[in-house]
Amino acid sequence: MTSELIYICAGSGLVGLAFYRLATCRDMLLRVLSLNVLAVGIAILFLASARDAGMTDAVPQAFVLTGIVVLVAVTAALLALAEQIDRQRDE
Amino acid sequence: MSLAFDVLLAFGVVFTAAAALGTHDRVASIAGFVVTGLLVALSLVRLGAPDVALAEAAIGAGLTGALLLRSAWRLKPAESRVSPPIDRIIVALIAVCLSGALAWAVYTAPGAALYPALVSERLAESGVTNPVTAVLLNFRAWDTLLEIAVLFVALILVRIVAPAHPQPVVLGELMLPFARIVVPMCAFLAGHLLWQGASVPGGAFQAGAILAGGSLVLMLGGFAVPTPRLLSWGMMVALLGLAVFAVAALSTEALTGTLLLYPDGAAKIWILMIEALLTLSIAAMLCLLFCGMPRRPLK
Amino acid sequence: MSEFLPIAILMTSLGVAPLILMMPEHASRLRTTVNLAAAILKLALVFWLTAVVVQGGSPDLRFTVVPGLDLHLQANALSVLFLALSAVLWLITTVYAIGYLENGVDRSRFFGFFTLCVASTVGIAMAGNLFTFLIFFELLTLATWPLVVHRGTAEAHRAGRIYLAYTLGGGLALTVGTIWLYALAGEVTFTPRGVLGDLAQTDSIALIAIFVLLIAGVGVKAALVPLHGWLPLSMVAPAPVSALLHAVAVVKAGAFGIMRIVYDVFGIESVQDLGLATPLALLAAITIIWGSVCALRQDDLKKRLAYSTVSQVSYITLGVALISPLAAIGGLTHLIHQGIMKITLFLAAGNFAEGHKVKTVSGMNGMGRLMPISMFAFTIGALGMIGVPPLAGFLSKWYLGAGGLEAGQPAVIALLAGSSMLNAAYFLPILYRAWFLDPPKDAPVGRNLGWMLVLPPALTAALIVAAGLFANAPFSPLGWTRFVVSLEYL
Amino acid sequence: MSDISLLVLLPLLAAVGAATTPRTSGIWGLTATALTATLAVWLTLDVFQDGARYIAISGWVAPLGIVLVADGLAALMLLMTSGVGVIVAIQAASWGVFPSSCASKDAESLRAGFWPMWLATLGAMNALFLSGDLFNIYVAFEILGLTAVGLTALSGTRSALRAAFDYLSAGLAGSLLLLLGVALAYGAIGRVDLAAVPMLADTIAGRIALAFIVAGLAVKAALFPLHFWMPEAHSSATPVASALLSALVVKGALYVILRISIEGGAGMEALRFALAVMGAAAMLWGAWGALRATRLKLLVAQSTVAQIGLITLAIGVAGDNLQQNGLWQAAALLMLSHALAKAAMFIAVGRIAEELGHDRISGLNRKELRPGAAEFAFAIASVSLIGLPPTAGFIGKWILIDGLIARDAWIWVALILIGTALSAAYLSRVVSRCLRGGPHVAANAHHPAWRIGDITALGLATSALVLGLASALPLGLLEITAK
Repeated sequence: MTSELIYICAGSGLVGLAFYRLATCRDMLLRVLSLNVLAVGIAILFLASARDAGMTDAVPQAFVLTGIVVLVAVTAALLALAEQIDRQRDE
Repeated sequence: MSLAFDVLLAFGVVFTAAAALGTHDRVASIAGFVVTGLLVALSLVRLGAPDVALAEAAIGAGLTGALLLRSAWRLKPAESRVSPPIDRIIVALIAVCLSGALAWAVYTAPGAALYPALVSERLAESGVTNPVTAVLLNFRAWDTLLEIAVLFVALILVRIVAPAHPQPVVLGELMLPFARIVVPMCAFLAGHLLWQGASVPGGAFQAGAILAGGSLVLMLGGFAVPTPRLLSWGMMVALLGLAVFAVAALSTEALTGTLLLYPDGAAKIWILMIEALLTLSIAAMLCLLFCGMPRRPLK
Repeated sequence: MSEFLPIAILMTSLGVAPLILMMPEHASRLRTTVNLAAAILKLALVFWLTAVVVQGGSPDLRFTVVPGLDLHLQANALSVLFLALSAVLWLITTVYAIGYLENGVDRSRFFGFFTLCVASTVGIAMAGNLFTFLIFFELLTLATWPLVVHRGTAEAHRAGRIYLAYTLGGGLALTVGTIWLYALAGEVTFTPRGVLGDLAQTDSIALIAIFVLLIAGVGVKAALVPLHGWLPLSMVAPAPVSALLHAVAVVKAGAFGIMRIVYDVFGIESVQDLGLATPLALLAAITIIWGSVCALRQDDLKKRLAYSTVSQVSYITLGVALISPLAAIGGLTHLIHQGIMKITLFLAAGNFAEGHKVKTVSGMNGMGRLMPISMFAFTIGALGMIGVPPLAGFLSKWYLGAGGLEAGQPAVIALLAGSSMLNAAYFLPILYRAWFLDPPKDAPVGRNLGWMLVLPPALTAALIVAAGLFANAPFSPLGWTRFVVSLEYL
Repeated sequence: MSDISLLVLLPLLAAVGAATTPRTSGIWGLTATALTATLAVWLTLDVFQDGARYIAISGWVAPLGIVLVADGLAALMLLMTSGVGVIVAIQAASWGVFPSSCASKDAESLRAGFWPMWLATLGAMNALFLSGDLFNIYVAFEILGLTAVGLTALSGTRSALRAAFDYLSAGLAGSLLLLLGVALAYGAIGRVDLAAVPMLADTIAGRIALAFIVAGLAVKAALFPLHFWMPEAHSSATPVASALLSALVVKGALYVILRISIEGGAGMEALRFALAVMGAAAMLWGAWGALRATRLKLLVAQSTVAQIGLITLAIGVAGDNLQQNGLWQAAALLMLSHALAKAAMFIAVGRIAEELGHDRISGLNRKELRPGAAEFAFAIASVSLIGLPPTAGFIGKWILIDGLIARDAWIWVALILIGTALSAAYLSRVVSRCLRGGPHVAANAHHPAWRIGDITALGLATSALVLGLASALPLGLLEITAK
């Protein structure tokens, strides 16, 4: 259980960091980055709670995998929006 | 020993993430983020999730990092308004409380998972031996279908907001020698991951991501210029993924009477076919999400 | 066949209103035809329905909206009374309005909402339960608003806002009261002598609160003091609107609502047991006096009439609240009598404004010579209001007074006397100016009035005389009222 | 092929089709929407006759597999979505997604972006309504979040893009909260299907998980105080998109909140109370915003904040008992009525703005223009939103207040009444200007010509009005529950 606790701490630490950055920063790129950190933190938490007697449950693994793919899609969309906003500011 | 490693790794993860979020230099913070991603991938291996670790390294760290870098080049830095310190202290306090509460909640959760027993009981019927693949493409294939739809709509969204004529990012000659080694390796690795995903860690998403990475290296190196023609072919392949998966789902229903229930004994074939197609399609989608795509010409 | 009469009567206006609303502005002939045809058809249907009710029928239609909530249309003696009033006066006012707005703007909108108002009035008359009543009551609010702001001036919009605030506020109170009563007593079907049964003993406090909410809700439309503020302001509306809506439809819907709540929801016994009759009567008395006093101070003719309405409508409330058969007859009769008298006054006042641009009492000098027919009608109406025998108004007051004695409230006589004095005080100067003073030499001349403007007030004036003279005929308002009251006080 | 799977897959397939052949995307869009609506009607009839239906996808039952559940509530939501969807789609096809005032340079190609987005929205919402699994709901929300942002960004203006970015980042944060909740739920009871919600509500860890899930949903539903992204997004999108976003998309999150709340049992009481309080606050806050709004679209968007508050309040006070009191049915009815009325309102506003060339409330009076059918539609929709009889909003409020009075919960009754009065106040700001005339209109003023937009707006508004009288149908449908 100890090693899980370590990773749980790391995961919740990432969540806290990301929350802090999201609440205090307006820069679009950094916000996207924070959201990604948040997602990574949640992924660690999810998998850390999926450990049972040395085995890791396959279903949460699939969940997290799905989450990662979904996240990259949303990140790409967010960045495309940010770039377009920036481009329109130029014009 | 391994405990010390875990502690070090976890500390590294939090530290690099803090560094990534704390610095004002964008490239540095993206670099920090990528390193965090790789360390997280390592932690995931330690947590017994090598499939996820692969995906995190390829997609979470690699592709996301590349996307962020691309945007960092294009976006002008925003005027940074620093919130008043009192606000920051309050937010920091909340963040600490949140972290603590979360850690406590997760740690004390009873965690009587029902799934492992169910999965191992039914793995034999699923047609594959890797439990994660079984979950993704058999037990909960519906999630995966919708996930492909997420990629699809992200692609359309990028197409809507992207400028009419995207400018490819080309790093040029520098990349060429690198590309010559990386690309064939990527192709090989992708094929391998796809094939072995049925039994050991690996599968469509990781393979797709690796393939996408290879293609991106080609493009960044100017080796393959993303001509409109190439891009529209890519688009076709990308769109095909959702279409074929949905049609396959409907056909299974027509054949067996149940949505996504593969015909008896043919589960492995079905899953492999779908996975192969998804690999191509995911690769195409991820590539296009990175380099953008031209909108249709007006006429 | 006669079972569907209520819905047919409703549809002659509810179904026609959207058609009129959608008509192009310039299709005035089509609009006139549809309007008049619908009004005449409705009148015919109401006559038919009256015949059915006289023979003991009571057509009854139900449509379940939600289990426990029915749309319920029912035609009985009381509803026929109100129906006949609105059908007759609708026809007359439609003729008047067509003439009045001959060259106006937005006529499709005007007549569309006008028709919708009548639809709501008809619905209120035939509502078989409180839920249905509430629906048409709110519809009336919405349908009148566009008419109040019809002129589109800033003043009209201000009046419209205030009207809406008052009536929607009242509507909220009525809604809460209704829901509360449904929660307490289940479906509240209007039944002579009330539906409460034993609840009056067990839940008296809740019932008192409900009564207050319901009366406050309908009291806004009945212009009970202190909820009357919207009525004088709404006089910015065109004359036909003031006439039909603020003399008949809206305020009468309120008064009719009070009647329904006291008679058919609570029942007079419960109202007495709960100790609610006397406060209501007091409120009515205060309104009667206060309205008259305010009327005295108005120089604007329509505002004076409006305050007179405030005062006169409360006669009905008083008749209901006195808990005596004779007073009830007086109140109910006044529902009809006040309607035809007040509409006469408003139509005539509209004619003064159109014909000679006279809008104030002080400008009435010599009006009898300038516009004899309209002024004659106005005089009949005014005298009726004061209660000069043998005109209609006298009968109502007579019965109210007798009812007051019957209920052991001789103060009512004093109230009526005082009120009549006040009525005289604010009407007689107008008559004096109009008949006995010379018109100013430079009297402004407005447009030429056609028969469509002159005939309607003359017709209603004739009705006032007839209702008084032939009061003992079986189908006079008085005769019918006796019949209705006999059902409530067995 | 069953109707249930087609309800999700058909729109998704059509979305691919529309994306592949932009020139015929309108045909794809209309056909698929109409077919989906037909399927929804079909399914509803089926549910009416034979009760709730289940599909165990891949033949695996919950908790391992995903079960699709079509009960009365789900059927009603499906019907609402495709019904409103069909009318808005007709509007989109005829009018074009872009009014002439839109500044976008290449509207033609952007228009092709609308149909895939809308079809994917439809598919995602249907998947959401049918889903019986929390993680599956999360994935469906990701589709919905992206398509909603796509619809917002379609107009291509800078403010729209800015709003789209805020919308997507808020939506992503909401999704991640939801995912965190799912993770915690997994930690607490080891499964994440919806049927396990009662178990979650019984344990402390499970309640924390539910709180995260509801918080994530609250972001997506734009529930005060997490609505900050919404007014700007809904008011800067094109009218058709706004109609879809405001009328339908937020309902997805509200639906899941309602589902969780009625499944959750007594353990949810604290969370429900929080929802009710937030709902009441939203009602007041949104009304305040609407009273102060200077632009018509912003007023309508703020009124959505308030209406979401009302619905959430209804969900919050509804209590847990699925059968004994019907208060949660009021919430469903209010959702339905709001969907129709708000869609009508946004389309009407689009038409008004198209005629005027702007949407400032103070500038609604134009001398040479008489009020048109769109303004009339706006007025009717207002009646529905205020909740005056005989609209479905009225019946919904009736049921709600009836239940609250029976429980002596007078504070909530008072709050609902205040909200109602405020909504009348801010909507009459607009409606009174729709009733202009007299000196504000020139003698030679003309009525705006009839467009499809007038007809669709009127149709939606009238159906919201008449729906009240037919409330027995939706309420009867809602009686059909899964157990």
